[in-house]
Amino acid sequence: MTNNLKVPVKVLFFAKARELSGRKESELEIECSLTYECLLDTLVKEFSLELVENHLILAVNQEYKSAGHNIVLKAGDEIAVIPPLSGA
Amino acid sequence: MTNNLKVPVKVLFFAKARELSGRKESELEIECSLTYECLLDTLVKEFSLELVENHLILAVNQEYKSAGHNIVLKAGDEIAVIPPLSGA
Amino acid sequence: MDSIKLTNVKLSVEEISDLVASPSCGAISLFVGTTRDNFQDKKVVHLEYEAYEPMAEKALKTICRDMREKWQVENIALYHRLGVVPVKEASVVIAVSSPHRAESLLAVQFAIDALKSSVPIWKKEVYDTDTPQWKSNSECAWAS
Amino acid sequence: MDSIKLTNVKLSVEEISDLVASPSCGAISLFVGTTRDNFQDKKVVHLEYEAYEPMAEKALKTICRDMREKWQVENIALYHRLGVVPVKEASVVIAVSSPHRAESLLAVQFAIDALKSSVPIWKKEVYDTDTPQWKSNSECAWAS
Repeated sequence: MTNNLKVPVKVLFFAKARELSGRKESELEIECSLTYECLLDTLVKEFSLELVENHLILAVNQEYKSAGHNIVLKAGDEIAVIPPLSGA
Repeated sequence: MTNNLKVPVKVLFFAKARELSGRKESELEIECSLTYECLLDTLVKEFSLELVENHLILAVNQEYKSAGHNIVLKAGDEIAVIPPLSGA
Repeated sequence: MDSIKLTNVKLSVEEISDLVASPSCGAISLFVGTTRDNFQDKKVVHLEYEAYEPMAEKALKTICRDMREKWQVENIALYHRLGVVPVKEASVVIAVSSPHRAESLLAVQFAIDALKSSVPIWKKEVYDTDTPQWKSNSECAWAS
Repeated sequence: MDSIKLTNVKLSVEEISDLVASPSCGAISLFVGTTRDNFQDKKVVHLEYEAYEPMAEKALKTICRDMREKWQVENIALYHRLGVVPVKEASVVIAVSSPHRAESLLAVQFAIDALKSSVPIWKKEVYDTDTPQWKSNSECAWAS
């Protein structure tokens, strides 16, 4: 089952997500192909992000991803957990 | 004929009008009540402003005046000959 | 607070920005008019500005009043330099602070348009070889 | 020229204005975002900014590219301060020069809107007595 092949990725946390997860970054083994929703759900559970899960977006290798799409990951990819922006 | 009563006024020239008249300011005896057009015409002839007469506006005591109105002057009033603005 | 100034001294954007800054405001918008080095095919050496000073100050105050009628702004600075202004230097600096940004952005745009159409200030462009020329703003009602 | 910077150092409006000044331009428009001393009834002591720096720089470059597609502008500077920003000081300075003023005025307005909605930077408001709070821009699609 190729769907179950796992790859190591880097996960970055910012702002409130950084505070909730208690860390700036982490390593994680995760399926190399999964839906956006599944990826988000995994990260929320793994890193205690329940409090903000409805107000997060994920970026993969510095590109915003959006719900309803499949995400393909390879070893070393950088996933960022991005709370609502508040720059300026 | 009260209309012919003349009063002494100060006339100020700026920019191109200053250059054409050859002076920054002048004194003039002029009717105390006259139309805007008559006032403009008098100034144009008196101070050699023919070259710019279609692109001037007059101010009396630092207020813009406009064509089609009567102008009432008293001694010491300040008339400014104002070419097209080009500030900023 | 409204700060209005006609001056022969070089304008400092920083100073004027600091002047309008306010602890209750999140936004400062500024417009800086600078001297261009060319007009059509002519090389501009510098600009020379003159003003009908007391009337220009009144007209600038009127612009401040009109801005405050239209938008909730905190501090306004309208500075115009007179005399010779070399290429690249500022002839005008407009700065407005407001609690939120939309107001100051719109107010600055209004102010520069109003300044060009109503304030008795004149600019002569001095070229390297051609005869100097008095300019006229398209915003001025009696320009054409 | 596009100048993009994320920095822990205090921002200088003058320096950034000089940076975008161009002899072929008559206009520089600037927006300065400053720290307000209050939010609702709370007294703000300072702001703390953090960024996903490499992605924020990419997003700022995208804003420059979009501005140039829409308007004829000469130089663009997008500077955002990170770390602690005290009350009244600038967290962001946007500066744009253009031959004529309409372009830079519109471009600055676009840039600040785009920055708020797309650049991964976050701000925590620190109050005198209440718990610090992460803010969210209403321009951000996933804010609510």
